[in-house]
Amino acid sequence: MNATQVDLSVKVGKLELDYPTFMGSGCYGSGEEFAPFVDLARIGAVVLKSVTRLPRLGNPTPRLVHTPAGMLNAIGLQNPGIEWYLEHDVKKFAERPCAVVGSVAGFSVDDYAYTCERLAARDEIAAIELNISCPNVAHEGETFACDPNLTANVVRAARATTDKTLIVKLSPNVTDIAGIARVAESAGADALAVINTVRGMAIDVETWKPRLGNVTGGLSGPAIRPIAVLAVYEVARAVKIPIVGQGGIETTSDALEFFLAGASAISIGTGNFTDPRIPVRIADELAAYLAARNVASLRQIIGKANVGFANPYQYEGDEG
Amino acid sequence: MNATQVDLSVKVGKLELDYPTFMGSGCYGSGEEFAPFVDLARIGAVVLKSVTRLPRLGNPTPRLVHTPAGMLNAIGLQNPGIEWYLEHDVKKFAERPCAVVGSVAGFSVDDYAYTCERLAARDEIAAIELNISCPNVAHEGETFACDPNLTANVVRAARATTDKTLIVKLSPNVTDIAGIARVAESAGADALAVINTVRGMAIDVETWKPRLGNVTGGLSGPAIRPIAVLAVYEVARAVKIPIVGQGGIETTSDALEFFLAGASAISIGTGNFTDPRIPVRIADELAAYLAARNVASLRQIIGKANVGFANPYQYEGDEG
Amino acid sequence: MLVGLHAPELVRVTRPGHFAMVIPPSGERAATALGIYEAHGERASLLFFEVGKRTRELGSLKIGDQLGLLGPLGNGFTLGQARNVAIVAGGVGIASVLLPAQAALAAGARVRLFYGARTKELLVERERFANEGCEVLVATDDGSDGHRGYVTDLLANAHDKPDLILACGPTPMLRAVARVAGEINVPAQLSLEETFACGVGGCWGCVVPLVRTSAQAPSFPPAERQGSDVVYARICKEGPVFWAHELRW
Amino acid sequence: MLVGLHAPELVRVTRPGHFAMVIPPSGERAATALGIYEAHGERASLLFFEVGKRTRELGSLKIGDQLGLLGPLGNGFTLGQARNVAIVAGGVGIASVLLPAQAALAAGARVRLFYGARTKELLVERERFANEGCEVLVATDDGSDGHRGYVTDLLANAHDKPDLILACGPTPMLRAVARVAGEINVPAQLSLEETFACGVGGCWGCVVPLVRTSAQAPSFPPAERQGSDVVYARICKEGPVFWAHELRW
Ligand SMILES: Cc1cc2nc3c(=O)[nH]c(=O)nc-3n(C[C@H](O)[C@H](O)[C@H](O)COP(=O)(O)OP(=O)(O)OC[C@H]3O[C@@H](n4cnc5c(N)ncnc54)[C@H](O)[C@@H]3O)c2cc1C
Ligand SMILES: Cc1cc2nc3c(=O)[nH]c(=O)nc-3n(C[C@H](O)[C@H](O)[C@H](O)COP(=O)(O)OP(=O)(O)OC[C@H]3O[C@@H](n4cnc5c(N)ncnc54)[C@H](O)[C@@H]3O)c2cc1C
Ligand SMILES: Cc1cc2nc3c(=O)[nH]c(=O)nc-3n(C[C@H](O)[C@H](O)[C@H](O)COP(=O)(O)O)c2cc1C
Ligand SMILES: Cc1cc2nc3c(=O)[nH]c(=O)nc-3n(C[C@H](O)[C@H](O)[C@H](O)COP(=O)(O)O)c2cc1C
Ligand code: FES
Ligand code: FES
Repeated sequence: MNATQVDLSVKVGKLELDYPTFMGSGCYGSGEEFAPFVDLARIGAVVLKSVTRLPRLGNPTPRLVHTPAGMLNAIGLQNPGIEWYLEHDVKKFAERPCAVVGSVAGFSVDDYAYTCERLAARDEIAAIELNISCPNVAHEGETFACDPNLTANVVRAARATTDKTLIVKLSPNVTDIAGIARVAESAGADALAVINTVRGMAIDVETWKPRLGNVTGGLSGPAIRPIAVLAVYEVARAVKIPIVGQGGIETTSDALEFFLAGASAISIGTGNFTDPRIPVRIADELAAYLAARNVASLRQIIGKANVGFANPYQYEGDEG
Repeated sequence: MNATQVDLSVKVGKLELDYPTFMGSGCYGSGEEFAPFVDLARIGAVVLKSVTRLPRLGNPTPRLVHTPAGMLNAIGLQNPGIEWYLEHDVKKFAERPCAVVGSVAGFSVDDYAYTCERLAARDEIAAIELNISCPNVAHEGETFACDPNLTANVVRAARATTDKTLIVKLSPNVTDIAGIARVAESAGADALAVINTVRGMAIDVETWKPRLGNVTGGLSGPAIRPIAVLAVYEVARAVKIPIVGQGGIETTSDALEFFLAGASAISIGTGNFTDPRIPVRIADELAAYLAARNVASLRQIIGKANVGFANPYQYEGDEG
Repeated sequence: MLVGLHAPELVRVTRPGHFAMVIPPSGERAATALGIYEAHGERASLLFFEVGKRTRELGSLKIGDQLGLLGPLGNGFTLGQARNVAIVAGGVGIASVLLPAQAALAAGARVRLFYGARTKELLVERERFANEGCEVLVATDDGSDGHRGYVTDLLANAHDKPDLILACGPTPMLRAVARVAGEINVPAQLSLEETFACGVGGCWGCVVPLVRTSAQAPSFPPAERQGSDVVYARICKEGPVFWAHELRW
Repeated sequence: MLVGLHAPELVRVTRPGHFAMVIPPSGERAATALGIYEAHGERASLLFFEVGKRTRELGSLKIGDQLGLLGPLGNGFTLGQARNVAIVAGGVGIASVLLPAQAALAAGARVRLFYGARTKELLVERERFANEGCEVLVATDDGSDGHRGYVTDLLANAHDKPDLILACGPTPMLRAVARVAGEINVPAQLSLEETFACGVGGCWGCVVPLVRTSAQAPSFPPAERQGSDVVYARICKEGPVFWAHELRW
């Protein structure tokens, strides 16, 4: 088989994409910023920076720190608020040669529903991602995605406002992500984004101050990839809706781990800061990988990680 | 001040150590394995590989995989069981020129109590670490450290068996580690080890099989350091007992982050696989660091991270 | 370390004060922001100290290696009609000020370089600036060369008042330049440094507070809608060069 | 890549089949297990392909750089009274078999090297073995040199039966060697490869199942207490060399 014959298209809710690549919210501006370096027609979708009901200045600086094979960020959802956004920004998104997914954040169920409804009503927006898992704004780590009841309420409320594809973004900072995933599915999510950043902190040992103005931040990049692959694997076994896998994807091999674990699409965030050509390279190499194995469509390998290990030997204590 | 005048000694429960460095359970054998390369008299304590009531063959292979700035392991508590261990292994520990801390794992409250009592009774063992957070043996990620009630029961039972220092090792794979820490403190823990490994997974994209025989494993190394620093920081604000901070420590600067976040001692696991000289280098450099700042004792900097940030500017939405 | 690049396309569009995001040869680390030091004909160059993982990796490049970079990026220095330009560089800040020095000299202006570093050995490339036609005044923290103390002392005490100050260096130095510029009442442009992630305006990680009246951050709601006259502008996109008086440090 | 080391102390205690844990120059990665290729006088050497992050980093070392390593480690090959030794090497496994070849030759044995690789270019150092006095037979997967196919085909079809087989290479090759050795009834020692963490027996990450009767894992409870006659032995400590018939693959 020839790589050009391979079908990389995926379906995420009602969203039909030629390429299985999302660009992670908050990492890719509105796509325009990266357009000089990447052909946006060769990516699946840009997920916009999360927007809130009211304008937010965001967190004090510094907002970024590099860590081993990753980074911490604490942007704090800087954004102009939904009104200004609808008036000034959204119309430009129609120019993008890829799908544009709006991202909505908030601080109450009402906030989410309001912002979601206003944004989803716009033609320029193909789908909505509900960011209920931003680790940089909530108090004491209590985000919506850390509590099953809050998750159910906020997803149900957002669901009621639109028929467009609703992707709910989950947090890894929980004891049981599969349980939260089930709740989000029952409450009406069309798809799940797995995972948002992992909570972390770094301290400057010269000044004794936290390296982030917000004290704590969200860890992303290759460092968290094993955590994300497992989260996708567990969530895929718990729900029937598609998953947009993310966390540290930089190479085709990384992307394949997520597909095999059960993701229907992948998202690249921090990887774009290493090299903006990554999404296009992954699309090309995925096609070659599948062609070399005579697999006609990417969809055929989703969730196909083979865990049929036998454990041939055991002692009494191993049953423990 | 001269580096030789700096006091690096720490107290963890009743354990008084000249150096604030523990060698992480499961990473350092019984110390003997590293003795050809490191002067064990220059470290604080070796935490032994966890032992269980019955012998365990452990997990099928492969058990290790390298990941960006870290590694996944799934050893599965291979050990000869407490009877054999007491009979054949423990007496050799008396030769070590550093403190030897026993580590106890189990599958029921009774297991823990039994093994803890037997081990703690031995003079060669200076203290007990209760490993209630091994991610590689429990079903569906349900380890004792993921549930406040189980934590309370197992710590209380172990506490009743010994007066020796009892260190309880916590899992980062929870929504609220500070809450679990409070429970462990109330149940009688003398100290807390923060953190055990983070659950993760890697998939071989050639064979489509998980890279670990156990499918999932525990992530350690520099990749998880920001997660561990935050965990220590949050736990230190929740409890009064000392914390043994761990997760990705390789350098003196890494160690200092943990002390400033609130750890009374640090533990080095995966770092020993990068370079076994790390613990001794850290002791030397800690002394120099403190001397250069005219700090007479390491204890003076514990928990001194300065989080007095002002947030000078705000918009309406920032209060959200 | 000075890395020369065969990059005619880059040279063609580079203006003084521009920077580039240099793609790490081996992944797992964010790209590195580096000022464009030289840009002439087919050759551009990058100047950096090997201080951390990424710059050390760049330092191990061999002649003939390919290097990916995004650039030129950002808004650079504007010389306007300046006739007497003072350039203040601290440490590796020197990497961003050769191009503006050359441009000012080419326009016939007098150019003084006030150049500070911790110690003599770190005063790299000073002959280069002298050869280009700059007057070079140096300061070192340890007094191993030139004035012992801050480079801003030299600026504050300079007899002949410049009509424009351009500066690049560590933030404490830039704050001092801003203060001195205010005292002697000379407009100053500062090239700021901050940890970058994307470098192209996509992540809002590299911001600095500006007075909102600035035309440099137009795509944000006006002050009266915010309850604050401050806006966080992106150093990589709206900067890295800002007028000192617009900063709300 | 062949890295020569000035390491007289290491040479003194190195025996055939020993390996070393090489400390990464820049942290953040586990040490790398590498066989000790040469050990003579004051000079030892390491032979490796630059396949991943750590070996690439080692490959960028310059002459004069210092390199930390732990070693020699493990239990190596034992030649006993063997007069006719067949050494089977696959790919970079060649790095662990020069010392046993030299030892066997020095003891007056006949030594044949059965050397396989994917393709001709990967058959490194074959002249070296010939110069030492080995008969060299090669196989490549693509037939670009010698037999087209597996190196174990050559071993199975060899006319003159060896009295000892030593092998190092990828696990599938070692399994084939074990099978052939069983068929032709010749004892075989295999040097196993597995991902290592500590390399010194401290983490139990690198295990392989052995029949429990083995004297190689003495510090473990006897079979009757386990309900299993298998024990997981550490490749880094009880190995890396094991008798083929003791393995429970
Ligand atoms: C717009 C812009 C332009 C820049 N231009 C240049 C340039 O032309 N040349 C250049 O060298 N750098 C320049 N920098 C800074 C450069 O991006 C950082 O120094 C670089 O990120 C270091 O990366 P690293 O991974 O090697 O070090 P990191 O691992 O990120 O840092 C290593 C350690 O070095 C310290 N450190 C960082 N910089 C210095 C320094 N200058 N001196 C001493 N210690 C330091 C850090 O605090 C840290 O502890 C620029 C930055 C910006 C934002
Ligand atoms: C006892 C022992 C002795 C060893 N002796 C040697 C030796 O003398 N020389 C030597 O080169 N290696 C030797 N190895 C193997 C060596 O330790 C690994 O190849 C090394 O860990 C690679 O590290 P890395 O970080 O560069 O690659 P990694 O990042 O760990 O791996 C990179 C990629 O390369 C693949 N890969 C690994 N090895 C090979 C290979 N040989 N060919 C093609 N692809 C490969 C991996 O599957 C992975 O996808 C030995 C291993 C053991 C256990
Ligand atoms: C600088 C930065 C800003 C981010 N902002 C947002 C955001 O506004 N909304 C959101 O849902 N996720 C946000 N994220 C999370 C990413 O979209 C992504 O889920 C996460 O970083 C993991 O993927 P990665 O490792 O590929 O970056 C942000 C991540 C980074 C690094
Ligand atoms: C190979 C390996 C084996 C481990 N085995 C144990 C164990 O038996 N008991 C335990 O409490 N922790 C065990 N751990 C966890 C470490 O003790 C340590 O808490 C963790 O790895 C984080 O620290 P680090 O990043 O410095 O390794 C193990 C870790 C590794 C890498
Ligand atoms: S670094 Fe991303 S916006 Fe500036
Ligand atoms: S690698 Fe640790 S026991 Fe072998």
